[in-house]
Amino acid sequence: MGHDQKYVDKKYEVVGERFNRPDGIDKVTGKARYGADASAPGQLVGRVLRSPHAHAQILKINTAKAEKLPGVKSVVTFEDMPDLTGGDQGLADILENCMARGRALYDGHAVAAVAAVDEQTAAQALKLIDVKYKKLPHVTDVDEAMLESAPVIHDRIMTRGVEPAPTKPSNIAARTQMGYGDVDAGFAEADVIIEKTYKTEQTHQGYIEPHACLASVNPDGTAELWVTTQGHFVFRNVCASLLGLDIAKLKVTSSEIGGGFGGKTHVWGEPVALALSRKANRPVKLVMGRDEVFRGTGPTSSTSIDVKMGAKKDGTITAAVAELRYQGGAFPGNWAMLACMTAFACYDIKNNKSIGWDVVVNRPKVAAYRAPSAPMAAFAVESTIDVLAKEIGMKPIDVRLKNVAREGTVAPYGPTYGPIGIEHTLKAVKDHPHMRAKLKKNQGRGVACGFWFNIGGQTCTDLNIGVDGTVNLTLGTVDVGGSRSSMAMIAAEELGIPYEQVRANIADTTSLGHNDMTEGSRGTFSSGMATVFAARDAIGVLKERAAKMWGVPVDDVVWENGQAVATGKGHGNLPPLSLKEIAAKSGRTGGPIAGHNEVVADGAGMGFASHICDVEVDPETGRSTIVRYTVVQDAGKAINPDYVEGQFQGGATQGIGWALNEEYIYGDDGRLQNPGFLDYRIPVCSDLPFIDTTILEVPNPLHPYGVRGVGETSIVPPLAAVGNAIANAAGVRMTHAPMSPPRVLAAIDERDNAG
Amino acid sequence: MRYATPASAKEAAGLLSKETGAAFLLAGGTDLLVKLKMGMVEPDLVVDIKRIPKIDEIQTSAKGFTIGAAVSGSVIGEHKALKAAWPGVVEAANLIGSDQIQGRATLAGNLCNASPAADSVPAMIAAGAKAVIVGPQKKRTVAVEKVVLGPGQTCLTKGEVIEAITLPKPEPRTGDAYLRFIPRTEMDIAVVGVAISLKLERGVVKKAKVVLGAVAPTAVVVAAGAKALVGSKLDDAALDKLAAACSAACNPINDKRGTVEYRTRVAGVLAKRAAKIAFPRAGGAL
Amino acid sequence: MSNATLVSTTVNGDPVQFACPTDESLMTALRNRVGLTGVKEGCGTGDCGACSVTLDGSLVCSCLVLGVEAEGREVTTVEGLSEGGELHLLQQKFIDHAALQCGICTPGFLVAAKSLLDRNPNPDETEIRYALAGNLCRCTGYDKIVHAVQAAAKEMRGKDKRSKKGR
Amino acid sequence: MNGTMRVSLSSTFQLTDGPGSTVEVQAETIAEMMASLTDRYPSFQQLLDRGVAVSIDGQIFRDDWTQPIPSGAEVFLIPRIEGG
Repeated sequence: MGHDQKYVDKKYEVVGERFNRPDGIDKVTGKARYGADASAPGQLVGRVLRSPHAHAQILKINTAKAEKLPGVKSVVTFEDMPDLTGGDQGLADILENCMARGRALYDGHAVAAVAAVDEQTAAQALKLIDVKYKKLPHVTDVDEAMLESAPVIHDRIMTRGVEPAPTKPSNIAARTQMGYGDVDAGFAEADVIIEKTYKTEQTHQGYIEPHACLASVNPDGTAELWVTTQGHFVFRNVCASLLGLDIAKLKVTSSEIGGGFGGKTHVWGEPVALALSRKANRPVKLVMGRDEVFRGTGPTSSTSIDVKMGAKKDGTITAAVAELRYQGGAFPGNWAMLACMTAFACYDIKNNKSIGWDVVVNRPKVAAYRAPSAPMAAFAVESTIDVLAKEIGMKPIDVRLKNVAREGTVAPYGPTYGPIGIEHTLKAVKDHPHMRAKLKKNQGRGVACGFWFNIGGQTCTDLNIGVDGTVNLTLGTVDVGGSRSSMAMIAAEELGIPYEQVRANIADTTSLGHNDMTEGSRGTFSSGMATVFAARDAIGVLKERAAKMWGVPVDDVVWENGQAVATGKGHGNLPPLSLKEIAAKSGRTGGPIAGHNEVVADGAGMGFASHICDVEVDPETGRSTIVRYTVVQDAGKAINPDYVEGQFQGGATQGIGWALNEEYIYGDDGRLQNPGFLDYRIPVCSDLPFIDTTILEVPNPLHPYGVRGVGETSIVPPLAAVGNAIANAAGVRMTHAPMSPPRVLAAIDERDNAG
Repeated sequence: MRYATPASAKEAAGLLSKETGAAFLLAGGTDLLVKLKMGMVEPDLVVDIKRIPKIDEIQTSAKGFTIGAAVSGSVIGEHKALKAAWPGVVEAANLIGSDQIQGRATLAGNLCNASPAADSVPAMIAAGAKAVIVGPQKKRTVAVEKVVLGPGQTCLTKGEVIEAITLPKPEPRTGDAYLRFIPRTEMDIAVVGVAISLKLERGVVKKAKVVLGAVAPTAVVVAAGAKALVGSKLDDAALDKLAAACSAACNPINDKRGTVEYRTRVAGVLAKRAAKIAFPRAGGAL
Repeated sequence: MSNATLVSTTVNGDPVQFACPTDESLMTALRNRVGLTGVKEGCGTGDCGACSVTLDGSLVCSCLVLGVEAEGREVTTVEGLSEGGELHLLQQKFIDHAALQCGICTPGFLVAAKSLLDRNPNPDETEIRYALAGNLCRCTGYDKIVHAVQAAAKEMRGKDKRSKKGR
Repeated sequence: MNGTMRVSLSSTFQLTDGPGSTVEVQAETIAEMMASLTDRYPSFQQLLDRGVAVSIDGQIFRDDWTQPIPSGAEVFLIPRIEGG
C-alpha cells in the first residue's frame, strides 16, 4: 500500500488518450514475427504423434523404422524426457501432459515426436512409429466421472477436502467450500426459492495462432527458445526444470503472440521441441496444426452446476447455495475452487455457500481461459436471479441493485471489499438508452453481471534514455493485446515528454529480471506500476544530472513538464533543462541515464461488469441472433481507451460464442469430433452487431493511476446475458450452454407440448 | 505426387484412366487440399483442369447455360443472366464458404465431392441441371440427381471427368430458391438444405420440384412435397403439406452438426420458406 | 516424398521463382520459400482466412492452393499492399482505429478488405461483415475492424475524386 | 505493538491436524505469519506449496511476503488465483 494517492485525481497529459500502438506498422505490413515466423540455420521440422484413444495403456512404442528413415534426425518418447521433477506433482503433471508416460489419458495426448529435415519426411516418420495400445475404459462427462461406477483415471487421486479422508481413489480431486452465514435460516426467511441445474460445455480459447516454437539446445546445456507465450520467463523456468537445464543458460524470447486468453500460460510442445533439439543437436521448429491445438492443448472446463437462491418479496436475497462440478481434464486443477470464489461475488448475500468439486476426466488438461471458471458460475447464478426476479415480480436489474456488493461487503471468499465498481456498472446499465430501446417481434433483452479478480505478480522494468533524449522502455510482460502502447504512455506521462519519444520493447529472458505471466489481467496493472516507478527512478537521476550541470544542490531541483527546474533561492534565473538537454550531456555528467524497477505488483483491484444483450430468436429453428450488445465495465483508469474497449468487445464476443455455438463435441469413443474452426464455431464477423462500450473509472487506490485489469471480466456476463435475453424473447429458460439452435428449439417444443 | 495440367478434358481423362496409383482431379481444390492437409488422401497424381481452355467460362446459348468445371462461385455470382434465370442455383453456389472459398469452389467440385450436405446439389437437381462427363473414350451427359450415389461416391468411372454443368433455359414463369440452415451466418456446413423450383400457370403452381440436402446419404427429391404444391397458390394448407412431406422424407443421422429430430423438423420449416421465395420469383402473388 | 517443381510466378509485382514439392500449399511456399511470413497459418483448411492472398486478383485462402498452381499467375500478399514507402489507407485505418489486438489475423483481414473495396467501393455494414466472414478474429469482436474498413472506404471514395491516391 | 492477530482461513486451508477457521498468531509481516503457521502446523507447508494468497483488509497479496500487517487488520488466507 502507500502508493502516491494524488495520482488518483491527477490531471493527465498522455494517459487516457488514444495513441496508436508502437507495433502497429509491423503488424499491418506482415513484418511482425510470431511463433512460427522465426528460423535458424539447419533447423529441423518437429511433429508430434498423438493418441487416437481417449484412454489407453501404451504397451510398446517402436521407433526403429522412423529413426532409420533418411532425413529423420531425432525421435523422442517419454524415455528421452526423464522425470526430474523430484516429487513436485504439479511439475510431474506438466511433464506427463507434454508426453504420455505409459498411458494415453485423452484423445490427442502426445505419445512420441520426431524431428526431420522437412515437413514431408517428418509426416512420413510419424507413420512409421508403431505404438501398441491397450484400450482402457474412459469417461469424458463430469457428472459421469463422479459416479462410483466410473473408471478411475488416477489411482493416486484421493479427494482432498472431505472428512473422513477417503481410502479409495476416485476422479474427484478436491472438494472446496466457501461462504458464510446460515443458509438454512436464510431459506427459511425467503418468500420465494428457486432451484435449478445448469450445464455448460467445454470451450477453447480459440486463439488464431497455433502454438509454435523454435528450440535449440547445445551439447554444453546452453539453449535458446523462441516461442509464442504469455510468459517467457515462466516458460523458461518450467522448461529448465523439466529438461534439467540451468535457468540462466536457457534464453527464451517471446515472439509476437497471436492470441492467448490463458491458453498460452502453459507449456505443451515446448519441452518436446527442446528434447528433440537436444537429441538431434540441431534447432527444431515445432508448429501445431489447428487440430492439435484443439485436441492437445488446454480448453476450459465443462461443468454441471446446481444453484438454489431464496428471496423476500422486496427482492432481498436471503440465501444462496451453489454446487459446482468442474472437470479439469486428465489432471487435477483448482477450477471448481475458482468458481466457488466468483459465483456470488457480485452480491451482498448474508447467507451464502458454494461447494466446488474438481474432477478429472479423459479430456485434455484444462488451462486458464479468460476469467477461468467464472463465466459458467455466472451463467448459473445470473440466470437464477432472473428467474427469481420474475417469480417475485420485480425487474431483474432492480433485484441486482437491491443486493449488489459494495465497499464493505464481505466477499464470499472471505475478505471485505474495498472500493469496487459493480454498483456503478449496474446503475449505468439502468440509465443506458439501450435499456429503453424498443424491441421487435421475437426479440428479448437480458442483463447480467460478472466479476473477476485481477492479479499482480513479479515485474521488472528498465527505462534507458538515449543521448538524443528518446527513451527505451524495456518490459518483461508479454504484450498480448496492445499493452506496449499503454506502457509507453505511462512512461511519457511520468517523464513529461511526448508519447512518440518513448519506444516500448519486450525483452528476452537474458535481458531483464524475472516477470510473471501476462495473465489475470495483470499486464497493464503490474508493468504499468513498474513503469511508473522506473520512470520516477530515472527522474531522480535526471535531477542529479541537472544539479551537476547547474552546480546546485539536487534538493533544489524539481521535475516539471519534462524538464528540470531549479527552485532554490538564487537559482531563479536558471533556464530549465529539458530531458533532451540533460541526456545530451549525460556522457560528461556520470554516464548513461536509466531508471529501473523490480516490484511485486500486489494490491490489484477487482474487475466488475454488467452487460445488456438483445437477441432475436427464430421460433421455428431455435436460432438466436444478437441484435444489440452493450458492455459496461469498471476499468479503474483507462490508460488507452481504444484497447480497453477492445478488451471489453473481444471478451463479450468470446462469451457470445460460448453462449450460442461453441462446444467440444465428444463421440461415444471419447474422441473429439470437431477439432477445427469449421465445426468449432467461433463467432464470425457477420454474426455480430457493433458492441457498444461504456468505460467507468472507479480508481483502484492501490495503483498509482488507479488502474484495474480489464482483460478478463468481459467474458463473464455474456452467457447469462444471452440466456436471459432468450428467455425474454422466446419464453424458454435455457439451462444448457451453448444455447445452440437444436437446444433452443427443443426447449420451445417442450414448452409448447406442455401446453 | 505428380502434378499434371492437361490441355483438354479428354487428355485429363486419359491421364486419370492410365494412372495405377491414387489419382485426383483438381479444380477449385477446396475439398482436395483439406483432405491432403489432414492426411486423408495421398495422391500419386493430381490432374489440375484449370489450364483447359474455356473450362473457367460460362457459355450462354438458346438452350441454356454451360458452366465450365473450373468456374468459381464468385464468377457464377457475378453472371447476370444466370442469376436472373436460376437465382436459387446461384444462391446455393454462393453459400459455399467464404469469399475466399468462393474464389475457388466450383459446382462440379461440389458435386464430385459427393457430400450429403453439398449446398449446390439440391439446387442443381431442382433446376434440372446435367453433368457433362468426359471419359477417355466417350462423352456422356447425366442428370445431376443421378451423379451422387452415396457419401463420397459418384457414378463416375475410372478416368471420367466432369467437364461442365448445364442448366436449361428456364421455362416461362419459373422460379427457384435455395435455403439452408446453419448455426452461424457463414462458414458452416448445411445442417439442412432445401431447394425448390416452381413453374406457375395463371398464378397456380403447375409443376414443382422439391429437393432436400443434408438429411440423407444423398440429396432427396421429395415427390410428395412437389405434389403438395401443385395446383395451389401456396396457401397455408399446401405449405403445411409440403412441410410434412419434407419432414417425412428425411432420413438423417445424428452428428456434430445436428440431430435427427432437429434436421427432420427444420427441413419442413425451410421448405415452406423456400417455397415462399420461389413463388414470387415465378411471378406468383403471395 | 513429393517431386519438387520449379514455379515461376509474380508475387507482389515482382518475378519470383521457387521450387516446391507438388503437394505443398501456396501458403507454405510463400512463407518458407519466398519468405513472406505475413501470410499466416491459423488452420490450414480454409476456415480462418489468415493466409488470404489474391491469385490473379481473386481472393483465396493460400492454404487451399497448391504452390505449383501459381505458375504464371499473379499473387498479392499483405506485403504487397503498401507502395512507395507509404501504408495503404486500409493499413493506416487499422492502426488508427485500433482494429488489431494480437494482429495475427490482420494480414488476412487487410487482403480481404482490399479485395472487397476493389469490387465494391461503397459497401454497407452488412456487406462488410459478410465479405469478412471468412476471416476469423478472436480478439476484437470485429467492432473496430468494421469501423476501420468503413473509414478507409469513405476516405478512399473522397480521395478518388480528388487525386489518384487510394488504390 | 505485540503483533498478535487473527487470521481467517478459507475452507481450502483447513486441515484435520491444523487450525480451525480462524487462528491467532504473532506476526508483523506476511512472512512472519506464514512462518508462525508452519511452525505450529507442519502440514501447512503442503498448502503453501499449492499456492496461497493473503488478503489484508480486502486487498489481495499473492507474492510480496515482506508486506507489513497493520494491527487490527482483517487477514484472510485464500487460494492463489490463476488467470487467463
